[in-house]
Amino acid sequence: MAYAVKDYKTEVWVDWCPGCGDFGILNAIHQALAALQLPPHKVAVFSGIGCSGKTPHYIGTYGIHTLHGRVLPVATGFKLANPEMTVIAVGGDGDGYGIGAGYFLAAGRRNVDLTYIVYNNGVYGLTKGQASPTLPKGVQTKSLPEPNLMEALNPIAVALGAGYTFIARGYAYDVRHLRDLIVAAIQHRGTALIDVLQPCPTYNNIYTREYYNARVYKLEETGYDPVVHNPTDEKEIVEKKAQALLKAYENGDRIPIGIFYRVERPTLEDELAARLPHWGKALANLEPIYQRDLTPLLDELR
Amino acid sequence: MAYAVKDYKTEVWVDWCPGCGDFGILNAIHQALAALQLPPHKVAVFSGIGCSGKTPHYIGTYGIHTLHGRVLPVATGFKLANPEMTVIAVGGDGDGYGIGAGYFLAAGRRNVDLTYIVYNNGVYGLTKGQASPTLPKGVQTKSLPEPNLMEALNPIAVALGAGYTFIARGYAYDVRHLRDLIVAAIQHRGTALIDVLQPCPTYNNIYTREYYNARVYKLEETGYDPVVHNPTDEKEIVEKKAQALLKAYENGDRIPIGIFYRVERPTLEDELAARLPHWGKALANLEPIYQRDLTPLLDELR
Amino acid sequence: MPKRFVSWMIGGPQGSGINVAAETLAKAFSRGGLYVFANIEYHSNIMGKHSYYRVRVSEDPIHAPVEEVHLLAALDEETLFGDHHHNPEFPTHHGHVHEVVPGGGIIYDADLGDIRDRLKRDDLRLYPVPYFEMIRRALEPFGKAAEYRQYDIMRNTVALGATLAILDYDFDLVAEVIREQFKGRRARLADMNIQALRVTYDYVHEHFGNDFPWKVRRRERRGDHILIRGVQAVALGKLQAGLGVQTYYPISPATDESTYLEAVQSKYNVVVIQTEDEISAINMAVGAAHAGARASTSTAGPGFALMPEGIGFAAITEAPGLVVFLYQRGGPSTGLPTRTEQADLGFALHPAHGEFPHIVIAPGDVVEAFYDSFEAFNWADRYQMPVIVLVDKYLASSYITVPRFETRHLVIDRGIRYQPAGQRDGYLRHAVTESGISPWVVPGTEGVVFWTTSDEHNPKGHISEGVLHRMEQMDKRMRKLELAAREIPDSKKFTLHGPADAQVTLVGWGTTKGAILDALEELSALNGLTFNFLQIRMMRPFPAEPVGAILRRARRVILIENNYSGQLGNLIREMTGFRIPHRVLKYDGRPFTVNEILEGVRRALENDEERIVMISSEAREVIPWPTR
Amino acid sequence: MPKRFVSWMIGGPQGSGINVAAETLAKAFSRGGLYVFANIEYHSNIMGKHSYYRVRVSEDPIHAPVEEVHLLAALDEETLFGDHHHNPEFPTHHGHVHEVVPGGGIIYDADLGDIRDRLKRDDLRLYPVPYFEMIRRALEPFGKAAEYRQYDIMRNTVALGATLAILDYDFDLVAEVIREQFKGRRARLADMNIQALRVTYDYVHEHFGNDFPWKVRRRERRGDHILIRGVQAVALGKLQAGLGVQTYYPISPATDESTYLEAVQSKYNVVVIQTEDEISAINMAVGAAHAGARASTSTAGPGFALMPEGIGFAAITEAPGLVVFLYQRGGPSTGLPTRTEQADLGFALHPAHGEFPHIVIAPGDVVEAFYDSFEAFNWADRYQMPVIVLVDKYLASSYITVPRFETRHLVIDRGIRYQPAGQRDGYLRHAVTESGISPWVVPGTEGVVFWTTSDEHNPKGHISEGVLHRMEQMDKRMRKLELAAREIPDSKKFTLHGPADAQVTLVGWGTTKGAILDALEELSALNGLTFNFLQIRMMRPFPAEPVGAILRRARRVILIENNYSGQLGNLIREMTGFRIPHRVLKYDGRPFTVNEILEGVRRALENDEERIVMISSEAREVIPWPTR
Ligand SMILES: Cc1ncc(C[n+]2csc(CCOP(=O)(O)OP(=O)(O)O)c2C)c(N)n1
Ligand SMILES: Cc1ncc(C[n+]2csc(CCOP(=O)(O)OP(=O)(O)O)c2C)c(N)n1
Ligand code: SF4
Ligand code: SF4
Ligand SMILES: [Mg+2]
Ligand SMILES: [Mg+2]
Repeated sequence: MAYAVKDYKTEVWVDWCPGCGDFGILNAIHQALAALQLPPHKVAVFSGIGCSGKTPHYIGTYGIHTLHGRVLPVATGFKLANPEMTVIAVGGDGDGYGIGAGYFLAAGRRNVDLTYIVYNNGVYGLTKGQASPTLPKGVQTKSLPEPNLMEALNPIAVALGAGYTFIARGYAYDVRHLRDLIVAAIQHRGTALIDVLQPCPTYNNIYTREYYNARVYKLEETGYDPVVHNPTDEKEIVEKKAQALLKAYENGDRIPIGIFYRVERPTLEDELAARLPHWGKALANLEPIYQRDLTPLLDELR
Repeated sequence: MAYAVKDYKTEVWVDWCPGCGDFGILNAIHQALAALQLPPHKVAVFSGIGCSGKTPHYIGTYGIHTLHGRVLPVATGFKLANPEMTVIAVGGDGDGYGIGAGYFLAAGRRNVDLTYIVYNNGVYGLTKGQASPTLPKGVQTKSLPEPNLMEALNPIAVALGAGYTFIARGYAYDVRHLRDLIVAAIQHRGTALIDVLQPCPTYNNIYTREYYNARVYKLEETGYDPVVHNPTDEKEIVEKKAQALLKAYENGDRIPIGIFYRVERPTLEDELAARLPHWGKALANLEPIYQRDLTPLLDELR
Repeated sequence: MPKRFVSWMIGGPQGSGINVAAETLAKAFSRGGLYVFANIEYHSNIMGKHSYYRVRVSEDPIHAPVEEVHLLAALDEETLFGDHHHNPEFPTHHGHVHEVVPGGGIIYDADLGDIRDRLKRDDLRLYPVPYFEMIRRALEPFGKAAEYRQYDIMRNTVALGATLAILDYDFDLVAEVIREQFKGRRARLADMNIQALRVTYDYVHEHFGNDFPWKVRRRERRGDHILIRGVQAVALGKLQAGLGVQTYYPISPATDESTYLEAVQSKYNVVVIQTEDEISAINMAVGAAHAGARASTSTAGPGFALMPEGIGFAAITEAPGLVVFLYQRGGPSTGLPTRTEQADLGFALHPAHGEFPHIVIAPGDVVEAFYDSFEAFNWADRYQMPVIVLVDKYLASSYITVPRFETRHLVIDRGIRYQPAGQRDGYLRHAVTESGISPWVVPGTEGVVFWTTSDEHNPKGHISEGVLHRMEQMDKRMRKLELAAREIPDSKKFTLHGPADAQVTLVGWGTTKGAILDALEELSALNGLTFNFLQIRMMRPFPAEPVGAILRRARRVILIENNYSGQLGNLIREMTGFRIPHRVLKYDGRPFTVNEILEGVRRALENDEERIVMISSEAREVIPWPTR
Repeated sequence: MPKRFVSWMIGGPQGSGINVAAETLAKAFSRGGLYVFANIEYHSNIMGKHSYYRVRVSEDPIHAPVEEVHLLAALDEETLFGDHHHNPEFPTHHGHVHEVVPGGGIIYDADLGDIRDRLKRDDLRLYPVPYFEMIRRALEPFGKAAEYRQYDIMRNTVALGATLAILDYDFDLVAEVIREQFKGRRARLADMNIQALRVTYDYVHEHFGNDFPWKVRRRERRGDHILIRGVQAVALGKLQAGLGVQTYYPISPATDESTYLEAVQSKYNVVVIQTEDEISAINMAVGAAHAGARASTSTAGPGFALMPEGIGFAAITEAPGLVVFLYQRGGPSTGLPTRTEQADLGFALHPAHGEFPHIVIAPGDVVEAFYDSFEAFNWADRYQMPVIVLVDKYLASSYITVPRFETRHLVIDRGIRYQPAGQRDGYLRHAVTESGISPWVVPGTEGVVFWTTSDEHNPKGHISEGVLHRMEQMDKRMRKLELAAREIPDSKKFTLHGPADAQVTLVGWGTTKGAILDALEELSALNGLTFNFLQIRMMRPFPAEPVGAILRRARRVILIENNYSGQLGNLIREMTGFRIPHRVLKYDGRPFTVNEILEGVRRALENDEERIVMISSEAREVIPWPTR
């Protein structure tokens, strides 16, 4: 193996709270990159703002720590300009499903080849524990002065409506399982969403490690088949979506993790490649742009 | 009847193109207001920016024509401050599902008592026919230089994931049916979404009046039951959502209209009323705010 | 000697094809060896509301509209008499008849009947043309005469045919332009339209003779010329600069630029992406810039209002190669979406919270728009800071005849790039250097990785709140602005048009340039004084020293701006302490005409007025073009 | 005579409870009849990164921090020696030992062993305290001694106990404050903490005697006082003003204000809503304002960067009663989220595209924050324009002892309201009036409806692009700003502190006020000159005439700002033409200390430096407090 897990680490001190689920996610990313043997200079990790947002600093690839809620647009622009890079976007649930919800939806529609990992802890960690969009109504974590006023959004269900082609849920403390999900997501051609159940011991005393440990089970172990086998069959697509929806709302005593839905559809890159013969290398590969000849366009203006 | 349909009209010249589906929606709103006999000064109509955005100027109630994509926040703030008003928000599909997608999701989570009508024409009308988020991939309307690059978002499916408590689809040229949907939506306690299939003869030559006329059918005529009868039964909720999802993706030769899903859940106003004993009249009813006594708070700072 | 010109206007409801008619005519004039300036006023509406298009044509170069109309072509009644029947309570205008010069002509639909009484003036030549009858006749050869009512859109061609006859212009040139518009399967439409043109041309000749005092004749002109509008000039500049990714969210008046790029993207290998909103547009562009592409987004005020965060992000992460184009339109808020204004300068100068370097440049015409758009990307790469190019609706959509752009001397400079030393060689993305510039690298480069963040950071790009890292990075970023100030030549920053020692100095920026230039010559003749024009082009870094020096040396100074408060005047005072005593302002959403420049300057000089506000001729008497 | 004071600092990792310790001490001091100023520096991090808190206490009113530390309480090694082990490549600081005055003391964990060598100075009194042993002893009476390691959070109380012993302050007062913090079911925690306080207090007395030269003693003070920080002062001002709806999206340092309001919302009947982002927050507030409520949103730079569109919307639709609070923090972009800066003034003055009226005010301390927050809503109603209140992180989170706020004289003015004449009486929401004010109405009022839009409109609120409607509305809106300029008294706009004819005039705004005021007296004594301080509070409408007059009259003028470029200085030049020759600036994310004001002014006067940049004492030698 050319690259070991440590090659994907950095010397930066990790500033998460002890016991934070983010550690598990970080480990899973490190391991997934090693499993795939991706050269560090061919990977770029993007993040939003939040505790989760610090992730790129702890990964030894290109790391771009963007703005709160805007990680998907930035990562998308990067990928479209430099499509040979493997692009991973990460962020919090507030970042992705709250302030970034519009981009979360639009990314599903575009199906650019990138992996999006959401650290779903039910709270706004870095701003001290306000309710995030995934915290159910009526729940009062220790950081809330009053029970939460709003209904939770169901990320899996929304992703189905938005057109995501790979939709999964991981658990921060099943690192091996999460690693495998990340590997599958990176290998998937198209936008892959992994919503990760992430305990925040500091602010969320309801959805804890103990809570999840007692409930989480793996979809793949139940014979659940998330894959649309004939991607042009609209009927199969809809059936698989309905099946995934039912699973998405299973959140009582048993909580499924694993891949909920998966389909192969042309990516935005496929479409662009069909339109732009030299797209791909050319944009960031600075030289060809020196040779543009405007003559035909100027001629039209005569 | 105290109020006739004409009492809900204005003298402003309607500047939509001949044959535009917006006329049908406008008529349906006029008729619904008359059917409900709502005093004009007790109703406020909000809109985003777009052809659709001009609606409030043609309705004889309070009319607030806001910003592109922001109609739901503005309407929500208004309703929370002045809850005795009946609030209707309208806007385009670009407005609501594109730039406003984040607010579309969040409104589902809040469940404030208002009605949201989306004029779904598959294009950005006012800016000359670019693809909207509901235009399917590969489709090329006459205003597009190339086929559409992105997948369509399914508003009904997304609304299900976001937690909307009333989800319906109307058709601009079945005015009577649409009127009834609007009446039901206004009567519903909570946020009601009506996605309206709206032909744009100027830019969208694919999803035309003829197209819809040949395909549209009414859910209620097929014995479909959208209602969650026991709103505390999570299982029934999920089943009704899955059923609605299947219908939402039915968009080939037959396209359903009507109510897809409906459940009674406490509104945000209910929660606020429980917390704030004098909420309701007090906020906009200027006088009580003169009497606040800060003594106890200042005492705490000693 | 005042320039000779003919000014034509066509008016009609939106969707009635006045654009096509006007642009066809403009193109035919321009190809005929003449100079054209053509600009449109229209509503934020798809169909029905009143719009009008002016085409000014001359044998000499011209750069702006004038108020007088020699020949008015009305497609509807509203063009003549206003919108009282639409808007009885709050009418918005009274038509354009008053703008027609004495002895001028009006082409209108004979079906309107006798309009003489309603005109309230009897010095005009009237050309009633039975529009539908013309269409019916034109359709005869195609066997469509019975359906002539369905071809009401061809009324614009009828008006054009009448125009040609009255102005006595070259019929074949116009027919050629029409033929180019309808190609392939639509060629039959060309034939129909040319037939309508012909029928009307003949009808007008037959019924009204050939006595119109203003004629337009084709002629020979030296050198290659093009007829171009701002969105095209910007798009061409971007293409020449090597634009890799263009993101946009539709908005008037910026969309047309992206649409143009979209149409040629396959040929020029540019990714053009319609995003979900402007926040996405700016951030996607920043992402593309970090990836190594030259990236850009074009928008108008409401879209720019969503970009502050992204601009600050680009600045602190030192994204190379990001240029934002702001097409100003009538504000505030949604405001006047399809009208022009120069009211976003203050915002563009303070486009986000905190302090960071960025460049703001405002080209004054299509030529500068082309070259500045090109150069902006060089600056964005070299200084790794966002560049904002301020244009406006008026520039975006006005057509003008200019010499064909020279491109051979244009050099792409991608700035200082890092040469990797070896495997994971400890590259510092935000290395602290004397110039402030940290060499950049294209991601994917073997052996290199980097980090960057919107948080304050250390040279490696990792978050740091340490006092010294903060100071280092802040100072380093701001040093780049000083560097840019030193390196960018004055010629890009301002131009003093006219004699250096003139008695009166006009000061302006952006697209008032055309009207001011067209007025300059007249002004001297009329006022018996010498005039020059100080055009400020770069607002940040601002050329405070030379501009201050010019102004302090100047004898009388008059500011001209297409906004309410004189934003450039404020900036000049902030930067130089110099207070310009006269401000000629206009903020009704329409551009300055040459007449208004003449009048505003006159009032400043003769009446010593401080604040002179112009209101468009569509709402007042025409300021007569001066005769000497 | 220089003020006597004692300065204490506690440092430790985030999450270690330095806040509680410092605020407990501050409260106990303040209740003990003393004046307190206490401010914190912390990272954008939840646990682990270094933070420190200064508490300055005096018998005289004080308003800012000083650099000298008399007694340093270190909860960890990093507080003493910096973060080299965390950040070997790019360390951010070297600890706080150098800030301790000669003869000062250091409280630290005896478990660190002998630190004498590492201190590199031998003029300090060392107080090694075995932190965990203290905790263990404290837990004994509760039968928890064995689990003492789990109670590591109580180290802060240990440090506090040692502090009390060394400074010889009133034990019972502190115990009382602790007891108030843990009420009801948590009362047992109070007992444990008080026990830890006691054990350490006794331990220190026993081991180190009572020879510390700086002591703090309670005393009697006249009048009611409170210990308050900015977020509370703002929240109280809003409540008193009748705030109806507060929207917010969490962001440092603004969140605490909303959290405070949330906690009291039931009692005071305020709707506090956490929104999905700041775009929603501003627009919801605009909606609430149009509905008739007083509405507000509070945010910081990155959130404000999302609000331009909403602000322009409020302005063009003339929403009554909307006030936006901008808590400035270190920029640009995400920047330094938990640090302070005054760098958003330029943005707040040009907060969106186009031109529209708005008010910008920047209170200088908690007292002004309270009254300005109150008054802001009166202006927002009266002039129906957005009001922006500029505060900052430093004001937000610093505690200060001030006289209890007087509220009896505060009068709510909701502006000019419309009296409906009858059923659908043709109310014009945007009626054109001489003052510019169109009377407003609460929706729901019988017989009235209105329209309004972000597009330009006619008086009825329907879209109009007509030239005359545009001019009417634009002029009308801008007239309101002139009205506000006339009606708002100068006393709200600026204050000249000190003698009018002083030899040196310091100019500043916002929260530099405290440090400048504390410095004023010293300055005169040190420099042998008379000083005054021109505090600008209202930036729009700007009091150009009186400010210009004061400055032109002044003999030497020095600008002091907590930013890179001297934004107020730029504004003053734009508005008055006056260029302030010296700028004392600081932009490392930390507030000015009194020492820095003294030093900056000295350098301006003695060395005639133009640009004087201060860097916090945590990264350099301490500027010694002057002795005379
Ligand atoms: C525009 C903007 N608004 C607000 C903030 C403040 N902020 C920083 S992190 C954060 C929320 C973090 O929550 P989440 O995304 O769930 O991430 P977590 O910390 O839980 O990992 C917020 C609101 C910001 N940085 N930018
Ligand atoms: C922030 C912002 N961006 C862009 C625009 C320009 N704009 C006006 S209407 C519109 C789209 C309208 O499409 P849709 O919402 O579908 O409404 P329709 O016209 O189809 O009814 C756009 C992009 C704007 N007004 N504001
Ligand atoms: S606050 Fe929560 S999410 Fe953030 S680092 Fe701590 S435990 Fe993790
Ligand atoms: S463009 Fe389309 S949506 Fe807009 S008014 Fe015309 S037909 Fe209707
Ligand atoms: Mg979170
Ligand atoms: Mg639409």
